[in-house]
Amino acid sequence: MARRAGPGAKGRGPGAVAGTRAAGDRSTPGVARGPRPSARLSRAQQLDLYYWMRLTRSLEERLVNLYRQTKVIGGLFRSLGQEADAVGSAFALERRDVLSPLIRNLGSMLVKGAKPVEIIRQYMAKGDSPTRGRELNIHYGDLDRGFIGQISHLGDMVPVMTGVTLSFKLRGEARVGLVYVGDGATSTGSFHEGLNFAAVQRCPLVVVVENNGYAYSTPLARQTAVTELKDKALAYGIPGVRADGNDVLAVFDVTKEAVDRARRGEGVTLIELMTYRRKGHAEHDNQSYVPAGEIERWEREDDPLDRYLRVLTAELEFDDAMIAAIDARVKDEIDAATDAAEASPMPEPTDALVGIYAEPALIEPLWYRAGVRSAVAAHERAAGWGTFHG
Amino acid sequence: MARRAGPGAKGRGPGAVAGTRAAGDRSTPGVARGPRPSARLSRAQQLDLYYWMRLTRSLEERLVNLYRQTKVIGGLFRSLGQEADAVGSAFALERRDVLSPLIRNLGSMLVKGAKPVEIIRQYMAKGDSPTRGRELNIHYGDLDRGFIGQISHLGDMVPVMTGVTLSFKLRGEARVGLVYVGDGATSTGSFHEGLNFAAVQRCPLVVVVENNGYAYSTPLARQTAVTELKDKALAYGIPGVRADGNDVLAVFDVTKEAVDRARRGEGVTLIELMTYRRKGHAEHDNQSYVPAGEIERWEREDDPLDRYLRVLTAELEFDDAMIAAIDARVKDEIDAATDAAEASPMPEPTDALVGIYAEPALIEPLWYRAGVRSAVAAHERAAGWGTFHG
Amino acid sequence: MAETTYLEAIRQALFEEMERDESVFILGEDIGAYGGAFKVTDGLLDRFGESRVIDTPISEAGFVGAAAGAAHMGMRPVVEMQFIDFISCAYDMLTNYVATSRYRAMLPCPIVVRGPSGGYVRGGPFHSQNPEAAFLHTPGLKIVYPATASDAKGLLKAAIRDDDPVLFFEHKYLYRRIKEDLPGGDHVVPIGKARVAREGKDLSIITYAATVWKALEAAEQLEKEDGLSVEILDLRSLLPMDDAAIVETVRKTNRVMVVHEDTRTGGVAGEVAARINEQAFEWLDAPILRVTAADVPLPYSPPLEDYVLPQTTDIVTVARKLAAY
Amino acid sequence: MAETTYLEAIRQALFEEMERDESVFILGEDIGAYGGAFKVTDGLLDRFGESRVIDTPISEAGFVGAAAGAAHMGMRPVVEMQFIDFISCAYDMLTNYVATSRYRAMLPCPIVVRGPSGGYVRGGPFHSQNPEAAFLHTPGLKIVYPATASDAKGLLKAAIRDDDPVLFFEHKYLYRRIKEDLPGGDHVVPIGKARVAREGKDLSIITYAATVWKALEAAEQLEKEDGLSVEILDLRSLLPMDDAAIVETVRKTNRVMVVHEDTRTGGVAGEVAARINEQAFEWLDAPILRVTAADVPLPYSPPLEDYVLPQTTDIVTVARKLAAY
Ligand SMILES: Cc1ncc(C[n+]2csc(CCOP(=O)(O)OP(=O)(O)O)c2C)c(N)n1
Ligand SMILES: Cc1ncc(C[n+]2csc(CCOP(=O)(O)OP(=O)(O)O)c2C)c(N)n1
Ligand SMILES: [Mg+2]
Ligand SMILES: [Mg+2]
Repeated sequence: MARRAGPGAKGRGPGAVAGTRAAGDRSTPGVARGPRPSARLSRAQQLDLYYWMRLTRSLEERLVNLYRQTKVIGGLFRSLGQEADAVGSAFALERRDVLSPLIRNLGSMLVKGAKPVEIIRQYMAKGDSPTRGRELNIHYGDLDRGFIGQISHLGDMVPVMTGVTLSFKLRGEARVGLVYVGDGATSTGSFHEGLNFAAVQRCPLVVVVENNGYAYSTPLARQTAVTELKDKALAYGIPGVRADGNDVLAVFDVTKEAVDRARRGEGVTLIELMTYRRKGHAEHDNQSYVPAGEIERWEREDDPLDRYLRVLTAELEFDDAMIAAIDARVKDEIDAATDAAEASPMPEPTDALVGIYAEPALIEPLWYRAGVRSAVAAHERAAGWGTFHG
Repeated sequence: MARRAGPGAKGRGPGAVAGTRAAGDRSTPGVARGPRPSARLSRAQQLDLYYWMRLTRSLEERLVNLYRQTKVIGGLFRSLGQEADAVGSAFALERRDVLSPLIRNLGSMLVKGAKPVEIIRQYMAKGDSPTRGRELNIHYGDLDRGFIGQISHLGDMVPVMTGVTLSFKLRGEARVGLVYVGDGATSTGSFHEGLNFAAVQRCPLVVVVENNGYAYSTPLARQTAVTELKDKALAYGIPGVRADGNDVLAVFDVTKEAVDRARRGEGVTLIELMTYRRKGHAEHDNQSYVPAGEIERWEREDDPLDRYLRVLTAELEFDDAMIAAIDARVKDEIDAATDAAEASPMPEPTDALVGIYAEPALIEPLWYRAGVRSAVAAHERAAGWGTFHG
Repeated sequence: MAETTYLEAIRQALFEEMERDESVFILGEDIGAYGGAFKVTDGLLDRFGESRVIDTPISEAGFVGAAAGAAHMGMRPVVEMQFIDFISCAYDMLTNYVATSRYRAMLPCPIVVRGPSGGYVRGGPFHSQNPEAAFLHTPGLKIVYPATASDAKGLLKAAIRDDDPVLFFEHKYLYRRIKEDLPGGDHVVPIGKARVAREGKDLSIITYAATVWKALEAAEQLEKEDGLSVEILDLRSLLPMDDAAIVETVRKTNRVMVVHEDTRTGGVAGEVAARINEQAFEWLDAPILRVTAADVPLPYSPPLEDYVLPQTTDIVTVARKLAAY
Repeated sequence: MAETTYLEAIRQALFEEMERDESVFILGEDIGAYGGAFKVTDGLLDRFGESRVIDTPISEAGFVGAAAGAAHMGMRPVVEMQFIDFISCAYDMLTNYVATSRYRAMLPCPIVVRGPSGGYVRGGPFHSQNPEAAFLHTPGLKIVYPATASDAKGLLKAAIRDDDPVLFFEHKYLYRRIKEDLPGGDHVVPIGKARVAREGKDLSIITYAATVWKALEAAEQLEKEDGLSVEILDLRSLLPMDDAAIVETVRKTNRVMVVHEDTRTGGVAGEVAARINEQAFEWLDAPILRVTAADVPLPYSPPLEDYVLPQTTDIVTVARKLAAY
């Protein structure tokens, strides 16, 4: 099956990376040769990839509306332009596999079974959100569906996923783990310690480094002196590969090969996915630090949905009606999810004291807190309400 | 000038590394070509190298005696077989440069001006030791002489030396920093964070990884999946080079080139020095985990003093009397140092409360501590006294 | 003079100290072109350039360690934590390396580590922390946590000039919510001295940071509704702690409440209670009571956060009990 | 039955729990062939093999995080810190990830982190630490610190079976210095219960770990020389803390001293003092007094270490003051 890289450009520009590329002869990628895994996708699966990307984008757009209506509490984080990276990689996992998403992996979570209503409830801090209002945005997990929620401290999920996959290895289970890391988070000690330990133990772990050019406002060159993050693999004795993160099929291919390798017991692979963060770090960030025209160029020339749509229609010969049907389904689902989330109650205040330890509960309510309900009711809303810059 | 690698052997055996070797074509060592720096050493300097190595070894042997007499308090750490690595690298620095030693860098400290009497006082916990009895063994520093004392937490000196050398860069001083790291300590988050930051900032820093085969009892293969630690450099966009750590001239050469490079403003170099820890982690460690014959082989075939002695006599044509004179001088110095240290007083107990903050002192003596002198005097000596396993 | 916010006061202190002493430089994530997550360092890059305003990789232990190394060499680094919650990543470096440096090695380590702290802002468990108790236990560090714009400026200037490492916690809820006329000139507030935020005689509230304002609100209400005269002591410095001021207020009112936003167990209030016990036990007419957050990670949703954090009504309730004791 | 050392009691607990439950595995530095720096895991590799006795790279945050991940998947990892001083390198992972896991994500994280702690052994500032106060402040963790061989075994077994993360501090001074006949059978000591180490009626010493033995020595002396009857409460569990037992001893003797080896400011004694204040103020006939280490990093040289750490004579001195109050 033919596949195209994004329109050519140089340096940080769009499409700098064409398809996948091995880390050079010093590291043995161990990636199986032969037909690309994506060539074996069914037509239904080919459409699924589009569905997940569209759902990701539209759901975030809905969240923007809710944010503007101040119904989202706290910051709003977008993955605009990175949907292919999240969706294509998660799509390479099996149901029993486990992934740990980052703030820009809404798409990965959806593929893994997260529901739009859960996401909206999380953002609205509702009492029936997956974390019962305790954690924000997409910080949640569900082991049954195979995803573990991150904490804010960057890098920490790498050791955790090392342990998850170590347990697979110790118990002889043919399961794989996948952990996402931003370009910025590769600088953390946790990334280093976790990856090194996983490599020594040959854990069935895939580490996806999402190189979207920035860590908040900090460009890659101020984050690290390497130019290709896949080269970080060389310090751990594992293969490092790089792929075009805005080409969903290329992402699927490179991830699937690494997942298969892990499942075969051959250990850790580091994948660098080249993409671009078209929105700011969070909704409040005005991106003043971005060179003029850069965002527009990526939008115009290297949007992952546009690119995949072209593949679907021009190469795979899906017709417009099939695409339109998906778009409509996505809209309906998000509408329903929004309605359900808006109707959800806020948490009961005293639920805050439940579940810090296993039963029996060890936390006693504060003794002077008889009148707390009214205290909460009367509490003035902070001026920064809804505009917290997280 | 001719120089020989240790007698050939394979794998972890002695002499696996012949001279220096660049990290492969992926990293550009940036090492200046031309005559080796050691070719420019004066005859006095050639003898100095021997003096420092001999002083290191003999001083440690004296400490072993004192340890057996239970005059050393706490553990005793040896650098037997690693003297060339410590001495040769420190010898490449200038006076105004700063290094941060590890527990096996007694030789580096001596080159930088540490005095045997200070070392013995430290080990004996004397009140006039450089840390006034506060810190143990060779954990001390002196900025005037250009060395900074480590703390026990491995890896932490890398960020600290990043900051030291960052200050050189910010102030435009042509000074260089050198930090030692064990093979085991490369696994720490601090190593990663410090090195990455130094590389981005192009700090004038040389990182010497002493690969002595073990971290305590843990062999390299359980520490990291890379086989050559110089490859860790590839994750930081800096040159990584490897050299025979038991060849003092090779060590000097590779370090000098990296130091010159740093001084020219070309940034960080990582040097892997291949050596071998012939004694246990500390004196109490019986090395039961070491394969039979390994230690003896290194001792027989690849002792850094023996090797350099052969160079001095066979190639550089120093006569035996000149060597014997140095040996005698070393013995005299150590005897005098021992006498002075033994005569030193233990610290005054209340000195423990001085100097936690700058003046004025903020720590009040414990109010009930009137009778403390007698408390100290009467204090039973713990059974483990002198056998503390650090 | 125009009123200055708490945030702007901090910015001014940085600016003035960098003007005054060229060994002062700042480092942290996104503090340069972006001006920091909360814009505390806005404009500093333009004024002082890239070598004194350094954007770091995401590596808190790395850049705190680097600050320490630079400080040894005579520099005066000021480190920004993007949120103070991330100071935990530098815990080892701060407690083992930085704090012990002078004592074990006679090596001064004058760094300042500062950053946005505290809750009441719907930040969730990892953008709302109050880390003071974690470091209170570390001899060699100093800790300040100002409640007013004037103290924020004056204490930061003192921290930068201090010859020892100072943790400087800024309450992000206060950043833009409070403002005042700042004293002119070289306004430096000495570290180690508490401040009487309100005079009173019936009972004392010992507190610091954002809860100073909750205490002030409660005091107003208690005065109006109960005729109670409440004294409020704003500690400002937690390490060293101003024992003399604590003892003085206890002797004056004989009834004490310690209020802090941080969780209860192992928090600063325990230390205050122990000190009062040791130094003014005979002057106590009632037990020392603590009003604090409940012992859970701070949850995100407003009803939960409001429930967990100490509120003005809690202070009022406890003050009434204390007065009636 | 032969007497068992504190160290051997810990080894037995590990051995028995690994026999009982195959999801229990251990990881840490040099714990395999070498058997650990103090030989606590000696023989476990031979019995349980490399997949259940895992030598780790030097990366405390890495392997604590890995333990957490494995725990999520149903394993029961026990992490050894070579010295507990290095737990500071995993501070972020423990306080932010591990401790909050159940609360924020309903994800159990049953790990045990254990290691040699404490001073009196000429270990210097980085091989003598008592890290309990640094974690007391973290809801979601449990903390135990046994003083006897029997408690060491029983509490470690309880910790491994606990569904929440437990920090298990072992006092290295006690490793080979104390021994006793251990109870037979499946000896489990519940977490959260203090132990009366000595009954008395004139005053109470609340303490834990190595200073339990100093307190016992002092009590003997006070009985002999002063005719004082001293009660000693060994907390054993610091989080949760046994308030009921604390209140009971205060009500009985009305005079309390809190003794710990750790430094004073921000230490556990402050928390105990605050709790007594809140729950038994009326029963106090004297101020609660603290006997602790002085607020400095623990120095290495014997006269210095002896001066900084609490000694039996200090306890005697303070007990006399308290009795005479
Ligand atoms: C340890 C730590 N330090 C700082 C932060 C604050 N922070 C949140 S996101 C971010 C930038 C992350 O950049 P990157 O890893 O590239 O991920 P991206 O947002 O680009 O996907 C920073 C610095 C954090 N969350 N954790
Ligand atoms: C952060 C940290 N973890 C654990 C230790 C305990 N420890 C002291 S030395 C050592 C082994 C060090 O090995 P390596 O880095 O190879 O240095 P070498 O002793 O071989 O020179 C260990 C694990 C420590 N000092 N610091
Ligand atoms: Mg990024
Ligand atoms: Mg080694």
